[in-house]
Amino acid sequence: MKKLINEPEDVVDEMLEGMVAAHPEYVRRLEGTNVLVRADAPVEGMVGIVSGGGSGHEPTHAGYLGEGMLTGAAAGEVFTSPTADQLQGMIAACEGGAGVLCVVKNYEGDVMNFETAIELAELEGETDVEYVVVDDDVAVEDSLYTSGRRGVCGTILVHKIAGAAAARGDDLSEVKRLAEKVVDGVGTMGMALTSCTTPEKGEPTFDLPDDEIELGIGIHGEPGVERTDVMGADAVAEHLTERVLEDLDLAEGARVATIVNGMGATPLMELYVVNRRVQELLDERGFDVGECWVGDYMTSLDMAGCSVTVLELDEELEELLGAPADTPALTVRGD
Amino acid sequence: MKKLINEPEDVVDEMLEGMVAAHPEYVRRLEGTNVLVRADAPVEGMVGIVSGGGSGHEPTHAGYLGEGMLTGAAAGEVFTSPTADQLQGMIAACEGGAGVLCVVKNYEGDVMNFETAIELAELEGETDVEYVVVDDDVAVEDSLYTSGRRGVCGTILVHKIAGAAAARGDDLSEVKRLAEKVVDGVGTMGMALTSCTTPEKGEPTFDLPDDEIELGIGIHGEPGVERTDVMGADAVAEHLTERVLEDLDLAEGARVATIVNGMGATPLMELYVVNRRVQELLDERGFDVGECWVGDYMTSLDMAGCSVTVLELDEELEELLGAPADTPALTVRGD
Amino acid sequence: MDEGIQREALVATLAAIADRIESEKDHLTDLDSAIGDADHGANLHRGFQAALDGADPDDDPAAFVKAAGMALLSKVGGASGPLYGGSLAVASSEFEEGITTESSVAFAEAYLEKVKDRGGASVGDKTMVDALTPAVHTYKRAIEVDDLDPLAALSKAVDATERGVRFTTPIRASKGRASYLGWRSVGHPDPGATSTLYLLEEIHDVAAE
Amino acid sequence: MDEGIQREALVATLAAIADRIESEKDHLTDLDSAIGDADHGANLHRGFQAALDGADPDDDPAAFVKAAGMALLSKVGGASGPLYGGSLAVASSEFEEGITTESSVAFAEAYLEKVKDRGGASVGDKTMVDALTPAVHTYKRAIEVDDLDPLAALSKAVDATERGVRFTTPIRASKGRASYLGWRSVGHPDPGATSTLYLLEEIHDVAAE
Ligand SMILES: Nc1ncnc2c1ncn2[C@@H]1O[C@H](COP(=O)(O)OP(=O)(O)O)[C@@H](O)[C@H]1O
Ligand SMILES: Nc1ncnc2c1ncn2[C@@H]1O[C@H](COP(=O)(O)OP(=O)(O)O)[C@@H](O)[C@H]1O
Ligand SMILES: [Mg+2]
Ligand SMILES: [Mg+2]
Ligand SMILES: [Mg+2]
Ligand SMILES: [Mg+2]
Repeated sequence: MKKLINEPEDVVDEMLEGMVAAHPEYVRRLEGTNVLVRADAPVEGMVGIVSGGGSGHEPTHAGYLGEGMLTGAAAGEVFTSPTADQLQGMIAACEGGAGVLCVVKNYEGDVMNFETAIELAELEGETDVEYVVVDDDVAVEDSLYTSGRRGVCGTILVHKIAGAAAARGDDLSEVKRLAEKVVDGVGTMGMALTSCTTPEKGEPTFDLPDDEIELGIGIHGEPGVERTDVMGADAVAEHLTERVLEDLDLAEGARVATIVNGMGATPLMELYVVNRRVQELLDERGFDVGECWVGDYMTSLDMAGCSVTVLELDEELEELLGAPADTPALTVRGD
Repeated sequence: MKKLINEPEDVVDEMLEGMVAAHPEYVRRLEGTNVLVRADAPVEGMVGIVSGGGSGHEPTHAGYLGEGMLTGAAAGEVFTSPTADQLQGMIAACEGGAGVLCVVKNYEGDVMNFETAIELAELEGETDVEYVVVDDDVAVEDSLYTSGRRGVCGTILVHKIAGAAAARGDDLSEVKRLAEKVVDGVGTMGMALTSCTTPEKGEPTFDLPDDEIELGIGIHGEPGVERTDVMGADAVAEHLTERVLEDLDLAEGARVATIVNGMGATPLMELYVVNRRVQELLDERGFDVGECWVGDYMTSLDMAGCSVTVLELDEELEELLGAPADTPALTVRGD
Repeated sequence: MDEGIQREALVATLAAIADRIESEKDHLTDLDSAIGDADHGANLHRGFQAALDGADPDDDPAAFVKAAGMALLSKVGGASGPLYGGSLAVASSEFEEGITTESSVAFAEAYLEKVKDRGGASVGDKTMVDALTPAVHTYKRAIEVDDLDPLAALSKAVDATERGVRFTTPIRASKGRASYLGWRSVGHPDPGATSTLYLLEEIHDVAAE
Repeated sequence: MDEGIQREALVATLAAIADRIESEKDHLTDLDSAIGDADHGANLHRGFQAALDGADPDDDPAAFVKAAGMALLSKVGGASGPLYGGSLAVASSEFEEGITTESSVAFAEAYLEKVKDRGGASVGDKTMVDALTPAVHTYKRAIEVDDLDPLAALSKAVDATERGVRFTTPIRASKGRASYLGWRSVGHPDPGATSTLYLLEEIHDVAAE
């Protein structure tokens, strides 16, 4: 394994330093923690939108700190949920008098640590803390036999829409309602050409022969739900999109937003090749694409592969998705 | 080799289709060519800013089409300069009555094809066409014994600044003067952890053992100028930054812009780790960093590695760098 | 047991666990690579190292165990952080009157209860609960029904835990990251169950000295 | 040579070149991987295929060669596109009065001139110029000084070209992408010189038939 790092155990700390050095006008670090918050946090009178999770998904989460998106972002160790005490510190730092909404990806670690943090926050008198759990990964059945669907790239859309709602002055219950609407209407399916390699382990998390790919992969180097022979980009695009559409079961002619997301080591060229077929397919099915994002939004270290996300839009969601945002990783001019 | 493509010979065409499908409000394709132009090109009364080169460097070039940056972008085959006839078509389509500036990266193929295109354009009566040649790669000596320094990531800064000057209404000679000022004041040095693999060849362009890296790599999978043992991120950051600073020979306390650029398969996490040390170093040397970009701006397919770019700023350059831009790959709100 | 000796035993146990986790770190991570995300070894290592570094030998038993739990809670992260750390912190209150045979049973039960509560897993979901449940049930029966002394009871509990770990291999996961794999999770032991066994082995071995 | 036969010969030559480039495509790309960017084979293959597809057997020689050059110019890209294509297109005018022994010498000289002009390379820079220069010089001398017939002259030119290609191996590149490698370019033959040899070999072989 070759990586541009120093010591594996310093990677999260040094990455955060590098982010603050790059974007001092957007972010600052809560001293002694791995939490970054907006440079101007807490924002007086605005609902704070906070998120967090394991590192290794950059630009998620801290890349989305700024006007119109996140107020706080906690970075855990690589692929490991942040600890409850740090989450609690983040919540306190983002409380501007209108409450805080936590956007949690559905992993037991994330949920348990956020729940513990909220309990701790309540003990300190912070009572206006709500959370939503994003579980957009359609690869995983939501049944008694799983811990529910995973939260993956659809989370970015929750950040965007909840962030825009908070920015225009919506109150906590309204922001939460909108965030939940996104959670309800979004689906994602991913695939990998290669495994990723965590700095700690230094070897690929799973072995994938040169003629096989993994379908239904998550964002933590977990093996996928199915291994198949290599397919072309069109076949991959079809498989992923079909699975998401099946799950969402949209009305005819529905208006949607899409993300073709790279896993970290996928050339943008390839993402556009995939997007070509995704858009063709949506068009064939008569769906109307309002927003179309292509790039690295929710990555998995150096994994090669992609995911396809579809969100059902209505007027209020589309307005918020197109509203201004100014963050290191996503800027929307919104005019 | 596993890639998200269909047939290797279709990859450029399908990528361009995928880009147009993603960003119809920004770009359109000149029929029958691999040229994309701004959706509203030619822009009446504005100097057209066009560029182009081999594909495989995405988001370069077409990702920078839009307000405040490029008017036209020609895509060659992977790592192969576009042909002269396509370049000529692009120049014609971007001529809005105020002339056209071609931003050419210094490769013999690019320069010869652009020169041929300009000759062809002049034959058609288009006489207001100028070009600048970007050669920011400090790894390559500029001597009688090389074909000059290569054009690499610094090119993005030329696009940004020339594009902003054109957008505010500067005339062709003024836009060219500013572009040349950037060319004079910018330096870049890159390195690779791995080779890249072109779709056509399907195998890494060069072999790089697990314990070695290449310094002074270009963006075409050309072997670098030196091979050394693996180094940590800090050592890499120091080596690249020192080499650039040596070359630029800036005045004490100079104000600069920096880019820590990923080669395509480098996790953003690692780029921030590198940026941490780059900024520390510039700070130690007493330089004042006005703009700091971290991300994938000029890539080399699926190569893992990075480059460091430094541009000397003065008031007019800094103003143009911070001016509004609205493109698929780079948005600056500019307020 | 006199208080001074109890305190020494607690420090020794924590040190033994931290040591054991260090030497099993790569193995635990390998297990987590197969059906999880390859961090269980690193997570626990970071946590127990911090717990050991922060341990105050002058604490009374309840405070000592609670401090260890809080250290895990703030250093481990992931799913195992709140499970190991939070449960230790809560169950530690059973030691407020000191460590006795009875309070050790109460502690074990409270710990299991909190793990199940926080994580929502039951036996058969292929988690640490599958290792903990036979451990706690066997310990309680050995003491309360068979009248064994704590060390003998612990020894039986370790055997029972081992069977619990082995039981996790042939079943499909319904909780934790491994559940995403569906049927592909069958055939691999659960990392958290395995680390639970290591903890119990160390507790037993220190007690035996 | 009568005009019909000349036309047939031109078509046959273009076909033979396109064929040869196809079978050497991977080899040329390998050469370009070592000191360039791994596309020379694909570039030329794309270009000559297009030239062949677009060839009109009814064209007169000048038009035929010019069309081939324009096809290369608009399909090859890279450095070799303007060099091969542009130079062919320009030099084709020497055939306006038909292909004769004299016009073939003039064509060869004009072609070399344009390559040097467009690319700015001289002998010893480790480019196709190193293959072309001995080829053209030898051809001209064989015809004008030694009074050999064109086929015998061509045969000598092929030998000379081969020596030119071999000459590129031990020298350091000063032009083209290979120049970025500095001393590391020593020890590898130049791809464009090599493809130039293939072209000349095919021209010779078709002429010999
Ligand atoms: N809901 C749960 N209930 C009980 N134990 C669980 C639960 N989820 C996960 N675990 C345990 O946690 C272990 C994984 O811990 P770890 O790898 O540190 O965290 P993460 O899964 O967040 O990466 C699993 O092997 C399992 O024993
Ligand atoms: N300035 C030049 N003058 C003459 N020949 C050149 C020059 N630059 C490159 N070449 C030739 O072009 C060849 C490379 O062609 P090709 O790989 O198709 O283009 P590119 O270098 O743009 O990828 C080199 O091997 C060399 O023979
Ligand atoms: Mg984890
Ligand atoms: Mg090339
Ligand atoms: Mg884990
Ligand atoms: Mg080449």
